[in-house]
Amino acid sequence: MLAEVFQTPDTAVADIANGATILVGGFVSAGTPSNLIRALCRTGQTELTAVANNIGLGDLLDELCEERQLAKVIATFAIRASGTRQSRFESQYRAGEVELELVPQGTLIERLRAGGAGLGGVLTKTGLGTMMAEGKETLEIDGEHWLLERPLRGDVALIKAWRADHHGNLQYRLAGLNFNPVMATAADLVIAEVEEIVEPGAIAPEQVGTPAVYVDRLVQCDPIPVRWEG
Amino acid sequence: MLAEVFQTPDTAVADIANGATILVGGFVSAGTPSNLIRALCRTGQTELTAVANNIGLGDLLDELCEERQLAKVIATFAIRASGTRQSRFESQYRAGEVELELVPQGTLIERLRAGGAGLGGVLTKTGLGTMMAEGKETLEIDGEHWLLERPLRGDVALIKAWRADHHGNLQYRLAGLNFNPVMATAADLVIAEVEEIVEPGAIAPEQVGTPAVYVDRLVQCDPIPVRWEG
Amino acid sequence: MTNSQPPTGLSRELIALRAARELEPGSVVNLGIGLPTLVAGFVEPSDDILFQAENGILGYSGVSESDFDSDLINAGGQPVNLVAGASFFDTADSFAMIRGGHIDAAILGGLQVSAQGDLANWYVPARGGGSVGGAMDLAVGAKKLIIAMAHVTREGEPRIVEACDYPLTAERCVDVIITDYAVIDVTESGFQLREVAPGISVGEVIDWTGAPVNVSGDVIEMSL
Amino acid sequence: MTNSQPPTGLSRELIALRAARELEPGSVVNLGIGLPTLVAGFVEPSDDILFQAENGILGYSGVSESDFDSDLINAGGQPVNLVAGASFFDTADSFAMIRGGHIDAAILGGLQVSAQGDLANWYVPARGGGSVGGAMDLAVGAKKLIIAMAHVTREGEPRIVEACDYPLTAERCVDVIITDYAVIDVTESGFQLREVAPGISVGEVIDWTGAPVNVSGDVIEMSL
Repeated sequence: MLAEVFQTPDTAVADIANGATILVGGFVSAGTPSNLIRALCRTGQTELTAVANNIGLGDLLDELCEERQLAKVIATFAIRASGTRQSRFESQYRAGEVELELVPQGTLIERLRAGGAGLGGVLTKTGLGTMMAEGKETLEIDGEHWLLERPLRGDVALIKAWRADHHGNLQYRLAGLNFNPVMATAADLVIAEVEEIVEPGAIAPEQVGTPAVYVDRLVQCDPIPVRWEG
Repeated sequence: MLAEVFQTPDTAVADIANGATILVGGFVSAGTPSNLIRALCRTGQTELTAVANNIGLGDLLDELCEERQLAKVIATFAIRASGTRQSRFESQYRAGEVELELVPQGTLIERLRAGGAGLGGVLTKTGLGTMMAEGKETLEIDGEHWLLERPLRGDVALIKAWRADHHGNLQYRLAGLNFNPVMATAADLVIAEVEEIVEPGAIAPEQVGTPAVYVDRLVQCDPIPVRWEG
Repeated sequence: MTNSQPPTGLSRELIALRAARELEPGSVVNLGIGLPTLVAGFVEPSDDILFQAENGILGYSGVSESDFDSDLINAGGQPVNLVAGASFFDTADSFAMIRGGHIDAAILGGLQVSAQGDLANWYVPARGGGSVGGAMDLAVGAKKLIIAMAHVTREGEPRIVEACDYPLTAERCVDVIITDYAVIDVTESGFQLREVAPGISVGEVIDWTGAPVNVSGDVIEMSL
Repeated sequence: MTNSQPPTGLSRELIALRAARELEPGSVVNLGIGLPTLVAGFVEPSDDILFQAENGILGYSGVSESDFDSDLINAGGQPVNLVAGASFFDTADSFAMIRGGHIDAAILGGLQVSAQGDLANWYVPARGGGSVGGAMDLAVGAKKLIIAMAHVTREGEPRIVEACDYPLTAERCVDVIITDYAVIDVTESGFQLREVAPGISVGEVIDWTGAPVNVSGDVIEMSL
């Protein structure tokens, strides 16, 4: 039950397999597990599917494109509005070398929540009448139409919190929560990067953002600052 | 936007209509808006539908049965396992005077969440192959079967928190959260009973359990202690 | 089943003790109301078991004997103590944890268990009404479902049966049954006797069980 | 629409200022990336407007000029300041708030708006790919949807059209359009001109709009 503490991000991600689906927490600079992303790059594993809010917008996820480790990205922001600067991801996407599944943000988080919460799908109005509804079922319930979206899970989740205790309880700061708490529920193996590891009890029970049950591995790292380049 | 502060629970609930559907937060003794429940009794309004985790198990909701104010209860615990003591609710239920819709706890909270979050329903395995599935649709998605449960909302939610600020942000203590945060999202009018009202900023942004957007009315009361009589 | 008087088996406390022994160290466990609640009193802190309560606690250590805080209760409404490293969350998050398969084991009470592992534990037809609480979600969501109950009803009727005639909690969900007479695994091929309580014979278990029980393996006496 | 050069209307800042005036005191408002972000700079603290950011903030007061904290950004990745009484939450709770109809108004950028209120704002066919972020959820969930955009494209093509030919963000969602030329309401019977920008005539608005615009009511000049 106790989370396992790894000394380096590289050892924490060493056994991620080729072809794995990886949930990556964070929203641009906030709550982004940059040390784990860089370590994942260094594993050299390929054919990965990354599920994240954004790629190539100042985040480090784009570095996975350097050596073409990504086969597919599921994200909400992946292509800049302006064409003046292209991320590596965008270049590879336009060359047909990597697949992109663009998902509305509220649908992405709810699909992940369904995957983590044992629910069979998401019934949303978001995307109805748009390209997002193509090829998907629409249900009529009591006279209203809803788009059925599938649950989404990962083999691995890479998340970032402010502090952890040795049980694996995580505490977030400011807007560092975003996708992290839900992604922590929706993967078979959850690896958390934190700035500090403290004794159980040092995080008040009311301030736990992700309960220990969800966290398998911890690694303490200085955060790598990143910034939006929208 | 600022929540309106009422001086008494009676004035806070005075305009609840006959026939209203009322979500009532709390889990037996924890986070139960007992002052608001008693004030609702004193309104004398009838034909009410109450949605709550429990009725007649040490809670005060049972007092609404004294003057037969309830037409229907939607709950997870409503009948004691032992028949030696009957609540007023149970007596009236057995006499056919009040309707009971029994709902699994995880389904009840998720139906409320769907009602508050703009989702069209809940797809769960809970209740499949049981009485709970009678008369409901079952969906097959990618070869698995799921029970479709409807969203649930209230005209009014009566909730309890530890502290509020004047914006309406609520802070909970210990296990006082339970149904309260979700119920606060799923009603047209949300009335919160709190032990203290503080200035905005006194509750740290990370410690807000229910953001101000959800709360319409506040009333400061000393909590009424109740205890399980299972 | 016979028409004679059923034998006296373990006390509720000893059933709870035996159920506690069924838990893996380091696991996350939910305890149902009633007998299962007693299990929390029979685990050692060194087992690192985290108890989850439906009402939104991970990490309580058992029922509190000290002052009652109305906001610090388990799902049975009893006051509890916390371990270091506990956490609180709302009911939606609690059942995401339960339904999503994040609970290693649940120990629930039972009224009937069938040979294919169906559970009935929330509704006594003779009484009607019923209370379901989190039982259906736990039965569906817990990775391992342990039922702790008396082997027979007060009237001497078996609770372990070919098919439940009480309304179901969930189908094909029970892994292990721990009673005052025995530990019985629910397998693909039906009930498998694993242990008998001190003073109870294999024959008595068979007699007081309402469905075939496989006794082909090593049946040992419970160590308590 | 004519083939002549489109007139010069309001600056981005003045569009944002006019959009800010459209907000009700005490309301909860989400601002899209780009031009709409500027709106936060044009509301008064006394208006008690709470800005919500998709990434999990209720109550930021605008873009921060001081130190950058990587964990304190809006949905556009910009550092923000907080008001007293702000709160943080995760993305699931943020979109429950948005999708559930708890946001009084959203101000989003637009590429095209149709006469029945369809919005296209996430995908430029000529560029392909696109980024959707929270736009579709906001378009569906906000109680009032205000689109702040340039009245015509850089090439002089109307953005306010009979039917969108860009991929939609959502159908029948737009309530008001605020451009460098005009304030136009989207009504049951199509576009209704409410205000023109200083220096822009009613005729010019009609000329540079790609669908009929009703001017039957009192059309006034924007007060800025």
